[in-house]
Amino acid sequence: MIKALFNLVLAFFLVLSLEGIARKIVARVQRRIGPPWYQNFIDVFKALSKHPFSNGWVFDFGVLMALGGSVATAMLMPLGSLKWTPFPNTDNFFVITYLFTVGALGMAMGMVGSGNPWASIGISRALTQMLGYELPFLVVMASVIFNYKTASIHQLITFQGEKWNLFSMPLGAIVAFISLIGMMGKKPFDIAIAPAEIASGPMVELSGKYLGLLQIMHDFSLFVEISLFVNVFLGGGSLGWFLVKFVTVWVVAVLISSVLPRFRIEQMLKFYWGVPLGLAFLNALFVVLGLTL
Amino acid sequence: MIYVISILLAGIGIYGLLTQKNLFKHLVSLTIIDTAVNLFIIALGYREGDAPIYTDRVMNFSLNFVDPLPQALVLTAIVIGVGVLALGASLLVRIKEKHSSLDLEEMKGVKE
Amino acid sequence: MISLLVAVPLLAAFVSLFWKKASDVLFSLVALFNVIVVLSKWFPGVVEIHAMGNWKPPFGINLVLDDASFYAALIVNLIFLMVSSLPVETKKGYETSLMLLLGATNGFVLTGDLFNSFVFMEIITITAVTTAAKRENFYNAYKYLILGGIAGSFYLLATIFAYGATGSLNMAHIAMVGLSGSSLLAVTMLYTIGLGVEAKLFPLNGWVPGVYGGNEVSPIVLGTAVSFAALYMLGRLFGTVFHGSGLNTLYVLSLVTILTGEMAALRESRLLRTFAYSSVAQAGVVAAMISKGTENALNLAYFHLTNDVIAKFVIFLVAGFLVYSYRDLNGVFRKHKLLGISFSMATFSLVGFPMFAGFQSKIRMIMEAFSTKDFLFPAVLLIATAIEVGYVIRWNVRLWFEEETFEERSKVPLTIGFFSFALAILLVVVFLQPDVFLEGTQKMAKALLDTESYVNGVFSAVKGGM
Amino acid sequence: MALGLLPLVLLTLSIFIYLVSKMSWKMGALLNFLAGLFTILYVFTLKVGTFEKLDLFGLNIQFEWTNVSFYFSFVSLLVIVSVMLFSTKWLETQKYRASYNMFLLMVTAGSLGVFMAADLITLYVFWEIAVLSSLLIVPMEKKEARKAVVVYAVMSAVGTYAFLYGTFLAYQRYGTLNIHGIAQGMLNDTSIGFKMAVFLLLSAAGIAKSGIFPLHIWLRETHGLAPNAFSSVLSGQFIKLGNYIFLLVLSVIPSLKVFSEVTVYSGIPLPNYILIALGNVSIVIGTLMAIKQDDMKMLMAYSSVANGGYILIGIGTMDPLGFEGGMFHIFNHAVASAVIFMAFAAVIYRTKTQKISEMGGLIHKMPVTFLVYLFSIISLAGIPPMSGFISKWMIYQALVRKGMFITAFLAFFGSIGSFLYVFRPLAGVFLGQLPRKYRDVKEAPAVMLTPMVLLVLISFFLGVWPFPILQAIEKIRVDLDVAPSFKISDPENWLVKGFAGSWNPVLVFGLFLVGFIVAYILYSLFPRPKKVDLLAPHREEGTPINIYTGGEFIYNPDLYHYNTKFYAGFERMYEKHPSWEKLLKMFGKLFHDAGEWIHSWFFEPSSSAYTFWVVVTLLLVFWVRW
Repeated sequence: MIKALFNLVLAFFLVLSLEGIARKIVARVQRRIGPPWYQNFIDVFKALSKHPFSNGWVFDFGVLMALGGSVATAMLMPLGSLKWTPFPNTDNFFVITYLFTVGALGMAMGMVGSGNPWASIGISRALTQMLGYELPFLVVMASVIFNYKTASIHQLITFQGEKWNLFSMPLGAIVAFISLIGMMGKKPFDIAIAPAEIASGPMVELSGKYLGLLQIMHDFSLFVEISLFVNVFLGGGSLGWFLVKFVTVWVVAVLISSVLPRFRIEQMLKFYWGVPLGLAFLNALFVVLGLTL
Repeated sequence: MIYVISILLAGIGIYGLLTQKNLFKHLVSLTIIDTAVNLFIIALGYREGDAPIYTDRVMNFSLNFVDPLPQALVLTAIVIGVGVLALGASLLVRIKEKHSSLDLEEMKGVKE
Repeated sequence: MISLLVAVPLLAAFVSLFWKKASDVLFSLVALFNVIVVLSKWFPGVVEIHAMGNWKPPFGINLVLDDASFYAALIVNLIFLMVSSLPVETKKGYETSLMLLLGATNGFVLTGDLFNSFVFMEIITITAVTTAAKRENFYNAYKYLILGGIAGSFYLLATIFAYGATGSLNMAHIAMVGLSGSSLLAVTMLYTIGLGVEAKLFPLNGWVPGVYGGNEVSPIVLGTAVSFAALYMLGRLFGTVFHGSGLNTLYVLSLVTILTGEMAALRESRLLRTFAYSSVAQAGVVAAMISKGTENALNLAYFHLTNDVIAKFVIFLVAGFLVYSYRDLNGVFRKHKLLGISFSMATFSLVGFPMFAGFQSKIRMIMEAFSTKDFLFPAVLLIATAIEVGYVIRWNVRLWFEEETFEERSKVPLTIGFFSFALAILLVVVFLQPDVFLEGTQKMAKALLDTESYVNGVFSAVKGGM
Repeated sequence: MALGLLPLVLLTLSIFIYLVSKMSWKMGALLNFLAGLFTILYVFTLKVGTFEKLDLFGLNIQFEWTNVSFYFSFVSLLVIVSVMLFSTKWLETQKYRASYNMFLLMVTAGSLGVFMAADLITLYVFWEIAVLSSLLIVPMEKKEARKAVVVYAVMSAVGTYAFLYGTFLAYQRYGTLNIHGIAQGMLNDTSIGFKMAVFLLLSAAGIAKSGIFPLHIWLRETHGLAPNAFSSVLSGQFIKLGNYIFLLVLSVIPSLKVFSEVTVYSGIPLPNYILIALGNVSIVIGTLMAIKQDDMKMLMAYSSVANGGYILIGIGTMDPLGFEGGMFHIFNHAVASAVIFMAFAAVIYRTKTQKISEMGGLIHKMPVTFLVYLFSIISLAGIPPMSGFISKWMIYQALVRKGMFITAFLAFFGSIGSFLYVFRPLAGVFLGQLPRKYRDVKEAPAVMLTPMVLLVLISFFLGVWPFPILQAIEKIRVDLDVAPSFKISDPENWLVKGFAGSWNPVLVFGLFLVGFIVAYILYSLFPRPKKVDLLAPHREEGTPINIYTGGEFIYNPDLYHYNTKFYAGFERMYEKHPSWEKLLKMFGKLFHDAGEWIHSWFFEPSSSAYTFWVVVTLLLVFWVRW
């Protein structure tokens, strides 16, 4: 339980600072100076302290469900080794993935409950996008799990002690990374919250602490997503080593997204169901044939 | 010979049924077929020899004489044929009244 | 005694010509009398004959009553009894024809003589055409007449061929002597065609929808009693007389009949005609079973035929009443709940849903077919049933649930309501206790196939006097 | 004797209930409910292994009460009894109340008979009783349903009669109709083609009934247009009949052993694979079509197609996990879809429409209905902590373990897709702006809410503590000899075990609680919000809603609700899809046209044509025979 709470604290501070760093990086790429790295802490606390507006009980309920779901998921996530695995019996990949969707569902419900059609449009896009990135990712994960005959994350970490999955299944890792960018909602996959098109979509009605809480929820989600990738594809190690890998993945993802424009929704689907899905299946085929590197 | 004629007659009857547009002609064709069949029956029972009467001379069954049964049958068949003919004719009268023609192509209210 | 079954209706028909007012009563009396006579003979078990003019078989004409013809006669006469007690308007002006039809059908069923059966068949055709012409249905009746005439000619030809080959017209005698070779072939073929018209075999059944769909009487009578007689004759000729030869043709024809009948029924949009087609298909089913030629198959064929006849009687009775009482049939059963329930039950029996008699016969037929390694007939039957489900449900839904247009409710005559409901209940009873019919049809099938005892019976039977 | 009597007594009772309902439909509905309640209690007292032979109706009827019978009967009755309770109020909207009561009980009786039948003919008899009764309920309410029911009838008939053909085919060869006898016979049979034929013919009934791919099209209209409460039974209970057939052919007849020679991949034999492939196609079709439906009941009908696919895949793998997952999914789908359809019925009861695009914002008026719907879709979409997740988890485990990547992929697709389609009614019907015409709508009556809430609670409970039902399924698995040594549920350690990983449902729920508590603490720490009144324009004409509109003032909230073409971007991608429905309609048309052709060639024309056919027949017959 302590480990689980540590997860939460780590997730909060790590990801918020990383978000700030990301803003800095993007600014540098675009030849701007950018805000300081702690800007996001300021944003969150400012939002939390303001007087908000609530659009009805389902709005509140949705926000609670979103935050609660992502908190629950974050608590389950192992951090690179069995030692840092809060619940070794329940770190099943499918459990984490589906638990993760509770938060998404809560957010979707609350935001649509706000009664603003922009939010509904945003949510419809977000769900569609989920259909896009989850499929290649799940196929890759299925092949990984099939390969090691376990769906337990900490066991997967142990099994790749010698050689990371990044090297034994490079195709799978690439696909998973592409999916990861979609999961994180970074460009070119920020269709759901496209500010210029649909007034930030789901976030249109958020104010004050609601915005702040969802920001935190978003951080936890990012934490879960990236940790999952790191754990499954980049092997294990000590907590520090894990953090290094975490940051690296984050920076690479931010760098990639900073130079890309936004997809349209069907372009996104066509993209994911094209090359990444094909590669995912190719990876699965290799695994079945025993051709892992 | 008679067989040929009866088959020919039946052919004519069937031909008439197949090709004629007039309902009355159908009835006539049917009668022709009837006649053909009757003729055929008679022909079947005919043997070169005596008339079909039991006399002292023909107590012996092995002798040739005309089979009397078909003739009796034909009588009945003819009667039935007449019945059919009569019924058909009376129906034709009513059809003419109702559909104002007996010609298949000119009858009214038949196509559904 | 048996000859009364034929003679009394004929006599009464003759009388009714001169005493028109009483014809309705006369018809009822005659039908009642016939039923009593038939019932008094309850499954004779042995063969009983009435030799006309006391000619000893094989000479002369004789009427034969054995288990098979008894059962057929029972069904026929019961149906006529019911028809005779229908309200007067239904059959006004046609009592004479119906009485003639009764006599002729009885004669057709009972006769032991081929030529005699031809004569009765022709009388059936003539009277049936007369009945069919009710409600100005002249053209369809006329078509039926022509087709019936042609069929009659073939029937006659077949009879003559049989006579030519064996020198006898007596069925028992022919069965004893036996036909062989090409004459057997020719005779069976010609009989297939000749009977095919009355037995509604494809493609000789073009007349059926027109005649059945033309008025309310003809389907009730022709679709039930006469159908039964014709299909009985099929079994009698091919089973008893020809020892099961020539059945392959019948088999093929009947399979085609089933499918074409059902498909035509599916596209039909008029109530009476739909079930006319269905009755075509059911005749095909029965003929297919008959063509298997085993005792069990025959048993089931006639079991199914009985169920079908009952169901069809209800259907045609209700449908005939409704079609001629309402302009728009949509939702009409909401006005006539009892009729509706009877109709639905009868149609479900037709399809073979459990809880109704049709199920019992269908399932047994399929089982029998499989046990004789016939995989085609069950397939055809099941496909046909699937189609049947389609139109039966469609009609039920339409008659029960469709929005009704406002029309004055017509009063249901008591007998129509009573008969339809009672028969519908009977269908359920038969489902619960199929032996009700199976015992009878079992005896019938046995009698039909047991040529030997038939022949012996006819030749040695004590001649029944008047 | 008691066993076989149950369905028969219910059948008889149904007629009695009809008569009672004629006098007072409320009485009838109540009696119906009591009868159902009694049956569900009675089912618990029946001893497993009871075997009975009855000589009824001239048939040799055999009943056997097994764990499978118990499981299916229990699930069915749970749904039916809930609907019966629901109907005690809902029925007032109906025209044919007495017949509805009667047929509903007949459906119950028929289904029970199916589940306890020990031979295939008995099964068929009760099957047809259930189907026929349902056929008569479906067209009761809506006009369009009268066409739909014909499609339903024919599809069902195709499946059923194929089944019957298969039954007799087996009977002819193995000389028995008893299910175990046939299973034994198939084990000893060496002709693989024959066994395949029997297998596929028998499963046709399941395919038709549970809406698996080639025969799925009837579900949309039938489920969508049937009387609203009865849709619950159709989707929640009726298609379980089909699943039962699958269970029979796949596991009671030990398909792995029977078809061991034709193993295709990963130990799964060809016939199973055929069914799995069909299940896959169903998932895809069901999901894609559900996403684009505007009619909420039709949407859920397609969802039933997809879920039928899951169940089939799960059982089809014959893997211990897949089998249990499939079996558990039967329960989950039954409960979830029953609640969803009941919730829809409640909504329709108040709003009189089932088009998503005509509704919105009903959460303000019907919060309880909203909540039961919400929890049911959570279960249906397979999200913890509802029980639906557990079964999906098991199925995935099985698929991944077997290395069936394409199947797994399609299952994932269906799963993610299910988020999309279950969300559509949630957003369109319950959330968003309330149209003006519904401003006086009230919450559904308590009688209607009770069964829904109870079912949701059951599903919730089993999501947290799934062991009772998992153990029941495990018993079945041991009975049917599907990898009996494999243990899945481990109640001592509160664990559900997969083939490698395991998880603790109680813990997951606990984490949820913690998450919520954390979230709630955070929530209450910070300033209290002001309320934005979404109903303001309803209360007072001319008040704008206080939400972001880009500077516009919105006086008419009806126009400010996004619910048509909810996934337009995605729907556009497959709007020109080939329609199976059209194809089968064409097939139907073909039959119709054949009938037309036959009619116009053989039945319609003049006596000349008749003569022609006589002559043709004569010549043909003579030519062939001579």
